[in-house]
Amino acid sequence: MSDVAVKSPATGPNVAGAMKGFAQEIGALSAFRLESCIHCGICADACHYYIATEDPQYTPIWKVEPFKQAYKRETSALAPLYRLFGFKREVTADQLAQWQHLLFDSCNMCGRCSLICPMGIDVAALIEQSRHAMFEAGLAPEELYEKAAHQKLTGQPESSLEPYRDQLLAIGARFGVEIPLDKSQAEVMLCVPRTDIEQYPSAVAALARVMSNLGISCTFRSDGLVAENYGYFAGAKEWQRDISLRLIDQAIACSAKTLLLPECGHAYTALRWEAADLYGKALPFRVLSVTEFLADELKAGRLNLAKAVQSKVTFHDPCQLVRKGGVNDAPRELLKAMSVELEEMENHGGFSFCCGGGGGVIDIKQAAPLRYRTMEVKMREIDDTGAPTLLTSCSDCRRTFDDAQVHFNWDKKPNSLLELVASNLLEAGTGP
Amino acid sequence: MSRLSDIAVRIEGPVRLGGLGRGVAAVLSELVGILERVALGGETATIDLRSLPMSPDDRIELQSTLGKGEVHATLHADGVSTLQETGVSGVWWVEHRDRHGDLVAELIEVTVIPKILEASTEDMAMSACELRTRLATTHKAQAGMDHATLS
Amino acid sequence: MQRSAEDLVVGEMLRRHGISRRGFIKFCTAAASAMALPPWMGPAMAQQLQNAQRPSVIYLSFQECTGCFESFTRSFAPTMESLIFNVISLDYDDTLMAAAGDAAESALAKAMRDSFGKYVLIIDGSVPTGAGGGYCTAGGKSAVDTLREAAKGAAAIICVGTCSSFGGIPFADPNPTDAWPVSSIVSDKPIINVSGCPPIPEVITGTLLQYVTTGKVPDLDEHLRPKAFFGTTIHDRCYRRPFYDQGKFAKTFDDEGARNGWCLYELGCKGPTTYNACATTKWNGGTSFPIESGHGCIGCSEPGFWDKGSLYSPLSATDWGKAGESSPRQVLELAAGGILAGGVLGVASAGSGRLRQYRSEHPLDPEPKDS
Amino acid sequence: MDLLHFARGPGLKIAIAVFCLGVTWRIVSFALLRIRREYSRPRESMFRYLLSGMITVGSRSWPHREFIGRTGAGEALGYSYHLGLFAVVLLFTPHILFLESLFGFSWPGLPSSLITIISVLTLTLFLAVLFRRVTNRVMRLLSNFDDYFSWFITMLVMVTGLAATAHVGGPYERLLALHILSVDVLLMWFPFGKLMHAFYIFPSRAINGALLARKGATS
Repeated sequence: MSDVAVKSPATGPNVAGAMKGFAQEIGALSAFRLESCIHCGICADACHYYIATEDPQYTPIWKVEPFKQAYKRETSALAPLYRLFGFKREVTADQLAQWQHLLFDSCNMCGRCSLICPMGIDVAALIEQSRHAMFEAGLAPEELYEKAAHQKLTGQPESSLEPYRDQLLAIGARFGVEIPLDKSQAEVMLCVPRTDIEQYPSAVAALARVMSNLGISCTFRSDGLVAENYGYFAGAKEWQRDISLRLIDQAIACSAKTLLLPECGHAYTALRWEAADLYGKALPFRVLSVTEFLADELKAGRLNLAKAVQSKVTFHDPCQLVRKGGVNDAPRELLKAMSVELEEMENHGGFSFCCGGGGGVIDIKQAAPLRYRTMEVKMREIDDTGAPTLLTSCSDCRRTFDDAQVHFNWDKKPNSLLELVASNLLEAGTGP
Repeated sequence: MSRLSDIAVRIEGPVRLGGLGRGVAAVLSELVGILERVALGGETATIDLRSLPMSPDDRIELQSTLGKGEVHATLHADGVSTLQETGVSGVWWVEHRDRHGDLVAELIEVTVIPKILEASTEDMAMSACELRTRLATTHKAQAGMDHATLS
Repeated sequence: MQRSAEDLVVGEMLRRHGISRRGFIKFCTAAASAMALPPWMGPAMAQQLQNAQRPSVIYLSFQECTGCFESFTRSFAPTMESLIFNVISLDYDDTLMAAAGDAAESALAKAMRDSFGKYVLIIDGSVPTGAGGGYCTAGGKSAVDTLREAAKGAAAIICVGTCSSFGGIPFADPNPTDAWPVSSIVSDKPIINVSGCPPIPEVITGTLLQYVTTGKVPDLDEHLRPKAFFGTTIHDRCYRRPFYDQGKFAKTFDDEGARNGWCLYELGCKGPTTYNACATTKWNGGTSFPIESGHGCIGCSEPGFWDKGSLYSPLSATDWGKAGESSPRQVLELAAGGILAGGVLGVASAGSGRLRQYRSEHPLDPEPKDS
Repeated sequence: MDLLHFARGPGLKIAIAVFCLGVTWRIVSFALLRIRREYSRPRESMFRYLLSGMITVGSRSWPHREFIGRTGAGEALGYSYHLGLFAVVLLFTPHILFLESLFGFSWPGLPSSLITIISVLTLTLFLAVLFRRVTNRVMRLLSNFDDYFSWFITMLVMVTGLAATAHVGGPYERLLALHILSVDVLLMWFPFGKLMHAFYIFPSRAINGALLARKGATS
């Protein structure tokens, strides 16, 4: 797919494109998921958008309704009958345009609905595929579309005054840590969320500090710095592949055995789980999130942590990392190693509520009012724990909480688990 | 073995309600209603036992519950019929048998006296007629005899 | 048979035969009981009959086995003799009458002529129409012609037995004589069907008695059967019904359940779909009925009973059976056929889906090169 | 040929054939679509994640603790009428005899009076289900002809069945004929609507559960 082939959001929905995208995507698994729905509506009760608003249109499976309709009309066994008798109408441009709000503004692709469905349908997987089709229709939200296009072309979602490479070195100088950059060979290749570069430089420094403490050979690569993948958010499947390829190529170039992802949830989904499929073969290195990497090092005895100052914290589980990614125990093991008392929220681990910013929603301006309503659900759970400190391990979640802190004038500020680890490091071999 | 009762069959009785078969209890409560009505001068009534789905056990149970009363009438008309007043006053157990002695009707009548026992006025009129004729012929014969004696 | 007392009313006839009024009331009470009429109807009927004239009855037998007539003769209440001697004038019946040949035929002609428009016509047996009616003839006339002629002067027709009512066994597949029930041939006369193979004796005499006493066709069901006898199913009135409700079923004819008198549903009892008075009137003067003797009802009073599958397969079971074909095997064949056809459709559907996918991914290729 | 004869003779044969055809058609139509290979490294061994898939088949039968508060009652309602239906379909002696005549084997049944109680309860639950579908805003939004027709035809089977056993509303054989006829219609409708979930539910849970477990994700 070339850039020219994709319609810009400005020119209105392209139904044929959407359907083509969907037809391409539909395989036996998704078809089975679409076939299985019994319209019980139970998925609504897992979704924080529905819980916050009680508005039935936010029922997760309703968000893929046009594509269910298209599947039944075009691909399913009964498609000829549906077409012959007109039981299922053709999806219209208006309908698709209306669904933009449901597929982007009001869905974080957090996957909580996939856990409640009594038919076992992975609703989140369907939504991701529907986003692909929406992108083909030219219906990706402008913010996501532009960032994705920019990142595909330049490697950065947005242009910056100084290149990220330079900013990275400046952060190293400011925090007094060495930033390993563009080594030709390294065990571990590092990357960084541009959110951290711009908003949370301390997190970048923490990553560098932890790596140097562990003494593992590692490097950032100028041509594959950014961990985020706006292609994933926008539903631009091929752009997502191209963006992932930058990191994959660089990891191969420096013969890395591990591609270490920073605290960034969707980067984990994009690279840990989806990159190889888009690449078309298995990746020649492993992909780990820094959280699970540190937990592994801890278990291996290579990482030694001191008792932390914080007494009580609560931990926000990033959906992509924990619920959808399986990194559930790692953050808790790290906290335990630092003797931090963890007050769990009512819904935690795999059942945690999304912060409301995932799936690119934090970047969609028109989604903000609705996002604040869902944030109230999350804030209530956090406040109910009574813990004064909120920790998380995803910079997008952190950004969302910070945004809420300003909006609600909330008394909690999110902190990074990685930073907490970095500030409680013992020198190798000293032991607690 | 000529009759059903000669064949050894064990019949498990139907569900019992407080010691009484369901059918028996129904008949008894119907009887109570009819009795109260007839006692106040209301219309008499008859229950055809054949129309009720009752097991032989039920029938025996009903009969023993009602008991035997003071009056027992036997009717010899085209076979023998028995009319037995039960222990319940005004409730009659009526069995009609044909000439072969087979039961052709079995009824419970609730009445002062079963209608069939009453002589019909038409028959009485006819009997009176016959009696008069017989009397007349005997008179004649008597008269003739007297005459003969006198003469 | 002579019409020796054609001018006498019934009451006078009775007196001549030495039957008292009480005896007659008793006779009518028994008849009412047998007919499951309200008990007060017996004395009322007696009252009415006293002053009625005896109607003429003509009994014709067609394609039949005489079982129905045998049953007729075994009626306890009223007995056939008492009917014939007291209530009706049976003017033609080829089984009973002493006359034969021309004498019999002329008796029939005379009866039809003398009571034209008034006589009750009883038909026993189905009416074969194949071979120009040649499968059943008497005196050179086919049954179908005799029926048409006799029906002209009939006040009403009573069909005794399942053959004349519904065609019965001669009518069963493959119906070699092209036999039909009376109602398929005569349509302009009131018809009362007294079905059963044979019908219950008391139901035959009772229906006849009821018709001649009231002169009216009784309440009939959709198969033209008197509701008084055919109003409820065997199952409804069965003394084994409590076991059905409790779910206690005999599984074979000699198991513990059978000895305990449990429900015979599983052994193919057709009681639930059979309308007849067997469970109440019973047979042999109220002695018993098939279910009481341990055998399920075979549904003989229902139309087409012979063609409704095995007498021993349960009612709720399918009735696909022709000899030697088991249902499971047929199910397997049907399923295999369905699966095969569904598989072809499915492969076609999935194939077209994949083709579309291929086309959209390779827009420049005119034809797919691999699958 | 009377109605009963048709319903359980040719009618049933057609229904069984259509049922098998439709079910196969629908399943094959999507099962033969492309299945993309997964190239990412699984977190768990294949044995472990396939096992997790199997476990999901059972565990998804009841909501996770976190969801019970919001969905427990609704799911309980759903499952309980299903249980009632299974009890009535599989444990009523006439039904067992019917199935035996089709498949050649049988099993013991429950007393008919107990079945009657269960079916009346199930019927009540079924009405509640419709009430819920109509009054619950989410369900009303999602519902289409399929949902209501599938409800209707199942209800019809239940009502005619109950009427036949209770002898209400007509002669037994006509009610029985209508009952079997409605089963025929249900069998023929089955592959064309949501009733197919009977075939989908366990494989769907297993496959999605296994795919989630492959990533170590919550399932």
